[in-house]
Amino acid sequence: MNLMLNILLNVFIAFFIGSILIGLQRKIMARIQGRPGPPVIQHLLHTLKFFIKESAFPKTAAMPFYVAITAMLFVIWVAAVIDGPVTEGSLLLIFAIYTIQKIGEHNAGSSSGSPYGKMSCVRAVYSAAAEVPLFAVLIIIYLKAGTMNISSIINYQSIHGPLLFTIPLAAIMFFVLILSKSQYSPFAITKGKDIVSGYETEHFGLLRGYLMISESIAWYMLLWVFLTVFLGPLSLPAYLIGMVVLSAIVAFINAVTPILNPNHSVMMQVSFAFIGIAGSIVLLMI
Amino acid sequence: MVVSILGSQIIGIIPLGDIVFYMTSFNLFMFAAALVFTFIIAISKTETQIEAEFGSLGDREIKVAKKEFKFRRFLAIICGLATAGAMVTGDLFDFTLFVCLIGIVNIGIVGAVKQVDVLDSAFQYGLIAMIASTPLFVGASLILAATGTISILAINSLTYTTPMMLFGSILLFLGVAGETGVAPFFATKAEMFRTPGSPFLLIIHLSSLLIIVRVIEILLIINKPF
Amino acid sequence: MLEVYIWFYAGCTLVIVGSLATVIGPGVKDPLVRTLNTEIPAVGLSLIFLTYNHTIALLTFIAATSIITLILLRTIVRLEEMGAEL
Amino acid sequence: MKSIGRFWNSLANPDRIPRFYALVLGIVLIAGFLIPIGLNDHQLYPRPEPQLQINAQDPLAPYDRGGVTFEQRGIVKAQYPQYLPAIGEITAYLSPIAMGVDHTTLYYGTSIYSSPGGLIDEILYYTRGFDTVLESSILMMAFVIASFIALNFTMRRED
Amino acid sequence: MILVPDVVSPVVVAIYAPAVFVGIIVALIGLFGISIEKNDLQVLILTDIVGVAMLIIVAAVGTDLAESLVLPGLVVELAEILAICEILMSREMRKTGKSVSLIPTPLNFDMEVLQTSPVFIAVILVIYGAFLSGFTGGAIAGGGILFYVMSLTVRGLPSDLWEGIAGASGIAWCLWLTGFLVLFVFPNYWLLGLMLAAFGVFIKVAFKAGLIGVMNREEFRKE
Repeated sequence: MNLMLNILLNVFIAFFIGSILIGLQRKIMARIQGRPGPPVIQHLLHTLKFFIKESAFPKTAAMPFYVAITAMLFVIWVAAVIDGPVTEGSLLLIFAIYTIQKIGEHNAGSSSGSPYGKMSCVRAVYSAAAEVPLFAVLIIIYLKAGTMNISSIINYQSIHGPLLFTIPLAAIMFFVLILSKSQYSPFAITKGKDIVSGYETEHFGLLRGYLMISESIAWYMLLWVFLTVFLGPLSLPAYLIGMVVLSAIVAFINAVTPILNPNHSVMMQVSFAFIGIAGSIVLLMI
Repeated sequence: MVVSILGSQIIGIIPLGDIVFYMTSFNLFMFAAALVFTFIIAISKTETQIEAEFGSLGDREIKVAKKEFKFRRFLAIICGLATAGAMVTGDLFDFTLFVCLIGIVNIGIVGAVKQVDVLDSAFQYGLIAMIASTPLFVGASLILAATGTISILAINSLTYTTPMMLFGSILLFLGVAGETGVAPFFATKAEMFRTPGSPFLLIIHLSSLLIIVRVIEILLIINKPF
Repeated sequence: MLEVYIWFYAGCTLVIVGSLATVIGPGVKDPLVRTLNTEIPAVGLSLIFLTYNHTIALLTFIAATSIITLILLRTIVRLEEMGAEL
Repeated sequence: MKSIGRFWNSLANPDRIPRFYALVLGIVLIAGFLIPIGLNDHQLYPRPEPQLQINAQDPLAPYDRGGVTFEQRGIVKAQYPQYLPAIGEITAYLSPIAMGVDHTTLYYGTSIYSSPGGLIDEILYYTRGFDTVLESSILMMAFVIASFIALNFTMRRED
Repeated sequence: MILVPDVVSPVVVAIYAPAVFVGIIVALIGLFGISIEKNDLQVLILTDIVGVAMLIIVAAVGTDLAESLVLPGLVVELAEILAICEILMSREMRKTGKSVSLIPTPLNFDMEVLQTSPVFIAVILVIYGAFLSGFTGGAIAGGGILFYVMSLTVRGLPSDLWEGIAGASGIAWCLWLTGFLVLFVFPNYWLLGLMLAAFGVFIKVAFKAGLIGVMNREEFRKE
């Protein structure tokens, strides 16, 4: 197939499925908490709505930067889709994209000049600690599979069986990472409701639309990476089922746990990472 | 000659004598990202922070003064360039020097502010950066002593890992962790972000995250599990 | 050949003793004393450089140490004058 | 659980971080005593045994690496000789004054061989020149920062 | 006589492990001191010790490369201490709200020798430094300028000297960069590149060292 077409199709799929999954997650959470909750396509409609709304810019914002950062966020997640489902390139690259996404998050908050955004920005710096489990996962996968290439990792799994069973602790650490990315989770300190909408507070219209698109793609990509790296070669329906199941689990956890204080949230993730690293190394030795 | 690093092929090299810069798609992406962000920062204004005034209903604006703005922008651009360089350098010692440059520029970016709290965390961060330069250079020199080379490309073609290399790379990682302020040493850094001037603060965060990703790549190259 | 070892171990001893003196030596509560004490490991390090024939590194080290001491002394005296409580 | 929370909170205080970092680093360094430490003797840019050249009354000791100015290259074992077309030339180079001093004293190398041309200069300027660019940039940045703060904040200006 | 051996000499190999251990011990002593010390200024002084440990371990490799790696280590140390000291002072000044002169003690040593000798010593040092050129030369000439400026504390100095020196050292930095580029783009003109680099670094380092002196004097009585 034409590469360009392939990329476009994949980006569209990522956006569509990602936003449906986020909607589904909110629905499940609401049901667990005994509320009717929004419809499943709410997040998708919400995103589309922002594209036909008027865009306004705060007087206090750091100008070209404030706009550019939303575009950057969108571009890097498109790059992630290209590196992931389209070409099955380097896993390291996806993690680099993930870290840049953190930077985007951080600065979308601080560039607006709003105190809520600023608070979210400071918390984003705190939550940079969430990368420790990320790198631990990376290292453990490399130690086990001996490669950083997604297609080689898939090959490895089709021969040796899914990595989920050989390095379960790494999978758990990655799951914690996914959890920290989802809204309303105990680790989602940058988007906690105590600071209104966190870094998105002062983004309106088109800019908010871009932020929400990248949020949906990010969610899809994280689930995709988890399924690909830990469960090996999957068929399309299997991907779909896996994503729904993961979203449901995340929704369940989010519905029953409170949000942690920023410092505790960070240290909790770091502690998870240390336990995970130590445990995995012990498991690899045996 | 086809050389592959961690499964991805080298796109090109830039030899500057013994110091060889190499690029894989991963390095290239991060290099480009650092440069793009630097460019955006160079053309941006700073934001204005609005704070509620104590004891009345008025607001108070906190702005970055013109002179301070120019100074911090200069340092931010240097920091961005240094980050971009650290992404593609193929020499261990060169990498440590890039990290040191980033560390000192980061201190400078927040050192020019007036809030006492921010200055205090800048100072504490500076202390860590100073202590961290020791494990950084010691790590690099232990790897040099164990392998006889500090070129990452040459280390990549070695087939063994000795305990000394492992020790050296752990020290290297600790050094980078201190110099860039990741968990659990993040507190000094987070406090520094309370000051206005977001485009410049971005580069502090950007540099530390990209450096950490890069150092992971380097550690994986040095230590071969097989 | 003996002399290489003599210089080397003399340097090592000086460095260790000097750093102990800087950390827990008498009177180190006074930052001035502590700063001056750092000169002892500096001398030891110079001896170590000499055993390896790192002549240029040695010259640069001497220059850099003197500048560092100068900076530190200036900081100490100014902070003292300010009456800063650290 | 409470004490863990308190410990985590204490780590959020910037004043304690340098001490904490020093502690962690110290613990890691202790591991250095436990692992076998040894020097791989196949190194880049090796130099002769200490004091060997001085005992041999070589006027350029300890930095004599052979070569004649403009005629014969000195010996430099670099990592990538293929990228260095003029390797060894700088090591062999002596300025005219330097050549004069070379013939009059035995201890020339210890004092003045750092002039342009010379072994360290070959490494600093030619084979690993980029390191020195960075190094001087670091120094420059430090001065820019220090002088900015001094000029604008800490200096008492009388005019 | 062997000019360049194939392998590192056995003496260096034999003392490598002791040197590393000494380095680690010194680092441990320094780090121990830092972790029990409460006073910020004292911690700053103690980081010096940790730096010494680094220099020992780097130097212990004992090759020409090791020597050229020691130099950046030194410079990094110097640069960081310089910047951090200034930040510490800035912080304390804001805390106490007091401003003090940069050389605090009233410099009353109006000795005859300070009026006459500094120029001579400074000139000697600068000339010798120029003769050496490169890093060492820069350091020595910088010491000369430093000495000169320090002695001027008692005599006053034109106030725009600072800007002049800062500008010159920036130009010198560009000179050095040009030299570096010449070495790689036109390897045939290596001598030109070498000279540019050596003297660029010389001027730069010398003036930087001189700047410290200027910083020490800033608000002297301008008589």
